Amino acid sequence: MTQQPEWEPKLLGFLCRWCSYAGADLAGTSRKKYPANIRIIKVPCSGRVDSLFIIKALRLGFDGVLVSGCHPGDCHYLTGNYRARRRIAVTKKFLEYLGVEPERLQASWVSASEGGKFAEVVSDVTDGLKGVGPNRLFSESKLDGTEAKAGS
Amino acid sequence: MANKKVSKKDIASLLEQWRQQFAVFAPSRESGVAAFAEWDGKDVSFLDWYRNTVVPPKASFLPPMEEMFRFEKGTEGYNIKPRPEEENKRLLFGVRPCDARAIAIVDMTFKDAYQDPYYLSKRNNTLLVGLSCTNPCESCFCTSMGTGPAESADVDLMLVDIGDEFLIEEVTDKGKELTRDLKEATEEDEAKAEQSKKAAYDRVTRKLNTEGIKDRLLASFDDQGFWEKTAAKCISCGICTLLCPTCYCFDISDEMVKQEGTRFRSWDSCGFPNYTKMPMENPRQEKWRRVRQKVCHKYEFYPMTFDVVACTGCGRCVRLCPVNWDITQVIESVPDKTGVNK
Amino acid sequence: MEQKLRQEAKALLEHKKVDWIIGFAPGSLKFTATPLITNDKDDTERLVINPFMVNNLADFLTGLEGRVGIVAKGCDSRSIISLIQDNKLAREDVVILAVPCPGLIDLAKVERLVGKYRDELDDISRDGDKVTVTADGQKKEFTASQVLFDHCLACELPTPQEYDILLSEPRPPAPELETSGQNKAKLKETPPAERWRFWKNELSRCIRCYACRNVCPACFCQRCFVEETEPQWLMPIPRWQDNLNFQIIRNIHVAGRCTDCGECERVCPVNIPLRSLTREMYDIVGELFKFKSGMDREAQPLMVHYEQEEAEDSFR
Amino acid sequence: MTVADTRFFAQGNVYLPHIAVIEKIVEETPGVRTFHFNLKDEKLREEFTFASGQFAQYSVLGVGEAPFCISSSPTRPDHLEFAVQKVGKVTNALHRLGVGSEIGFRGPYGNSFPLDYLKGKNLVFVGGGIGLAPLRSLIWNVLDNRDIYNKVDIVYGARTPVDLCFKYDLEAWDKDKTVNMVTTVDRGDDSWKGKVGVVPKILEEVAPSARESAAIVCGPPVMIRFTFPVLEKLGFAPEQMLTTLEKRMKCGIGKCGRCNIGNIYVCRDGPVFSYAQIKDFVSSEY
Repeated sequence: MTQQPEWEPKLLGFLCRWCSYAGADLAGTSRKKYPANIRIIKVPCSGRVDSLFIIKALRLGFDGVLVSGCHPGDCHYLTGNYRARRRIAVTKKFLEYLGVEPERLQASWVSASEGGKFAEVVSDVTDGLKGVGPNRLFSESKLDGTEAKAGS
Repeated sequence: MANKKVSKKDIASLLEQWRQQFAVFAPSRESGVAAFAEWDGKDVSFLDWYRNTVVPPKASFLPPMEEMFRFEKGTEGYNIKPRPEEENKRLLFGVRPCDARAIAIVDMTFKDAYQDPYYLSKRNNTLLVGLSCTNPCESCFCTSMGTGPAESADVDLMLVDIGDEFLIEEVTDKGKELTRDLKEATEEDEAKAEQSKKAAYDRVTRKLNTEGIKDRLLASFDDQGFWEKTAAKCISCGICTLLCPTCYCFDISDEMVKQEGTRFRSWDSCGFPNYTKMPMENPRQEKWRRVRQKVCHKYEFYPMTFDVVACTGCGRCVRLCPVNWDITQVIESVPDKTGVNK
Repeated sequence: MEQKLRQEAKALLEHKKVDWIIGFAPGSLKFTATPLITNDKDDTERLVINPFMVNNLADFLTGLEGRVGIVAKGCDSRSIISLIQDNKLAREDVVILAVPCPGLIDLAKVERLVGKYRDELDDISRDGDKVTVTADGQKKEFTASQVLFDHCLACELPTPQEYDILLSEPRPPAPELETSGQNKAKLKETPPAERWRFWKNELSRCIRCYACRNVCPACFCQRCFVEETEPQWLMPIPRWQDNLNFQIIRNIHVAGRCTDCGECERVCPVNIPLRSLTREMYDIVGELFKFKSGMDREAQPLMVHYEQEEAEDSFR
Repeated sequence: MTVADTRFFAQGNVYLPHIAVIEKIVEETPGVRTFHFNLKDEKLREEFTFASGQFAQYSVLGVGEAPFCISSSPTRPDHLEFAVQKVGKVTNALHRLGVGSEIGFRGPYGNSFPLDYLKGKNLVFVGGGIGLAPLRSLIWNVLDNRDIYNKVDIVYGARTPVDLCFKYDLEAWDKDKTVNMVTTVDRGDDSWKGKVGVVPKILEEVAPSARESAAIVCGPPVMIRFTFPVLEKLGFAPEQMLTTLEKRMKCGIGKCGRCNIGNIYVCRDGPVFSYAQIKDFVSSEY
């Protein structure tokens, strides 16, 4: 599909409600500017994010996925973020091996007090996505290069 | 009808000639596995390596996945857009007699009572050009199932290998048109063909005695012990059914993206536990029931309905099974309880 | 070794030490063996040890009740240990009859080398590192490294570490040969977009027969995510997007459980190089967490355990 | 073997659904709803006819398709009805629909109750839970031509009083003097004054005579399995016992292979069978 004049990447954010979601709120209340490309899903813990959600998000056409949780040691459920770390690390490496651009799956530790870091992470990830372009991974690109809908 | 003949050297030009009117499909190994693919115009190497495809030719009529129709949710309600009819004429070159026989068996279901539009529109647009087997597999047992390596009953043309030429038997009128300008076969070619058929017939070593199998199966239908032993090593995968030329079960599923959706038809297998799963219960949850259904459908139910055993001995299920579950051993081991009144 | 196996198996059944015996019986095709699952002691006569016992029998353990005696090669025993660590199995419910495995012959490789189909070969015999294949009377010699399965060339545990009955002399692990990871290494050099297109192409052949999932001892879920309808993660149709997603998620689920027994690649009817996926996941897990599934009896399952510092670079 | 009923194919393709509009939704129990609907296409609505016992495939486009019997009677053609229990993907989607939403409808499929065989006989209806839906179509059909048939006994039960479906019908049939209406529940509660006990046991108490009569049974498989022996004990011959069976279905026309009991396809050779037809396989396949 021809590039619209200003293509905006669509980013899906899984934010853990105890730290990162609160961090995002703080970024908002303290007027921190960060790109509006992110759609946020509140999850009880970063450990709740199943790799299936990440793959399904990419399958439905999101350009990138961000999983953000509490710093190791701060997890409300003590070990949720450690499990998330193992799962995300394995998923990231495997997707890279398959040929998915690394920028498409990002993860971060953002605590409730780091509004600034949250804004910074979101803009970095969004710039990264602008670098790699729209997500055509699962589109049925026909021989003549035109894109069919993701669903077809 | 006088048979024609063509030398192996001219096969490429013959295929090229057919390519003007039909989309010609021939066996190919490009994809890493023996399968029918659109003929590229020059490669006839399959004449040497080709034994049989992994995915049977039924896939040209009942594809692993096809769109039934699309639909749109407009403001004033749904609008269903059926798919345009299949018009392009096709020609399958290299169909083995066992697969051709299997296609005839599957045709019966898709023509019985309700006509299946998707299957029949493709089936009626396709010509089948058979190729006699010269190198049957160890797992083939077609000669025990009423067909054979050179059986020409269910194809439009049958090419019989006679050394560096093929004798062409014209089976249907449509087949005749294809060979209008080919040379007539001589007496001597006919004799060579008979001799080549006999040789191929004897090379099929695996035998299966299916005499009285329908009644034996009916009698031991409730013999749970036998079926549990038979199904013990089965891992309920779909290989022996999805890749069987006489299996035709399919699943229907919908997908909707925003306001546009599609209804798909895809292959399904009675070996899968969810095949008969209902919300409250599943009559064939246990593995032995599903293995029993697979065997009985082909050797008991189909014969009861269409008076033909739904197996042509192509051997795919024997050679492709991950655990070497062998249908010929199972059929032979069905206990004969017909004497004992149930 | 076969004789000893039959006696042991018969004894186990006779003394009611086990309710089931899982082993191999002669296959119905040349150069094959077929799994034998029986509780009848006379069947133990059909038990056999041959160089073609390719199936990973651990897959049958989750489907049987009661105590089970199982013939296990190195990779099978690792799958058994992994199942025990996942609490799918109690150690006392399993009697392991250990078979030191010399590595198994990949018939597909023999076919390519000899240029004939497997049922056209007369005999395949092996003597240590020398494999002789006779076809139409001619004998052809090959070295083991030319004909063994890729995963056998990379085998780290030919003899089960943990067993109840050892059926012959233990074997040292084979030195890792570079040929074992060939096609995976080749893939890693190609640029990402091309790799993705490679997998898109390969998986457009998949017919969703689920043999790779059903043959895998690490895939033991009662209800697979593929069969979920509420929510429906994947469509049940063999479209390449859904096939590829199925393989991605399956590999993530078996991370830390897969013991690289290579069965998924062997059974795939349309020859999709699945081991290039599973072996990559096996290496990722090894690299990131120094975790070898089924090797360390005391280890915690991969995704259940964690360390304070690990995989730092994956989080910002 | 039924002949294909091709009168209502959309554009000659048996799989294409027609569009139908839901006109009314009746909440039978917390998990069961009856949908009153009509085909959107005027001409088709006039022409459409069906027989009691036939079913149809209903689609929620984008979600899926599922078979349900047409639970209204052909003698009351002003609208059509079908009852749905909320148990799976398509049924949940149906329960999310409101009045005025559109569904896909293709059919009618399968055979129907043999009305001429039932002429002049005493009829014993044995229903369980939502199994009353197919029977209901036949009961109203019979009551609208009351004089053709003899005695009518209805034994209907559900797990608890709340689970009783078509309560308004139960009351109507109770008032009808020509009908012996027996309602039971497996487990009563304090407000329940009627019989308590599973349907087969209550049927034994009612003990309808088998002479010149036919029994029509429909309910959960476990109820059907325990009702047949009771009927046999009461002297009913296998031909006198009719049932309509429920199976997983996809195509509804005998092609997709999954709804078989032995060599019989429930969708095309049924769903209405006499016990004689399915006796061989029902023990282990149903």
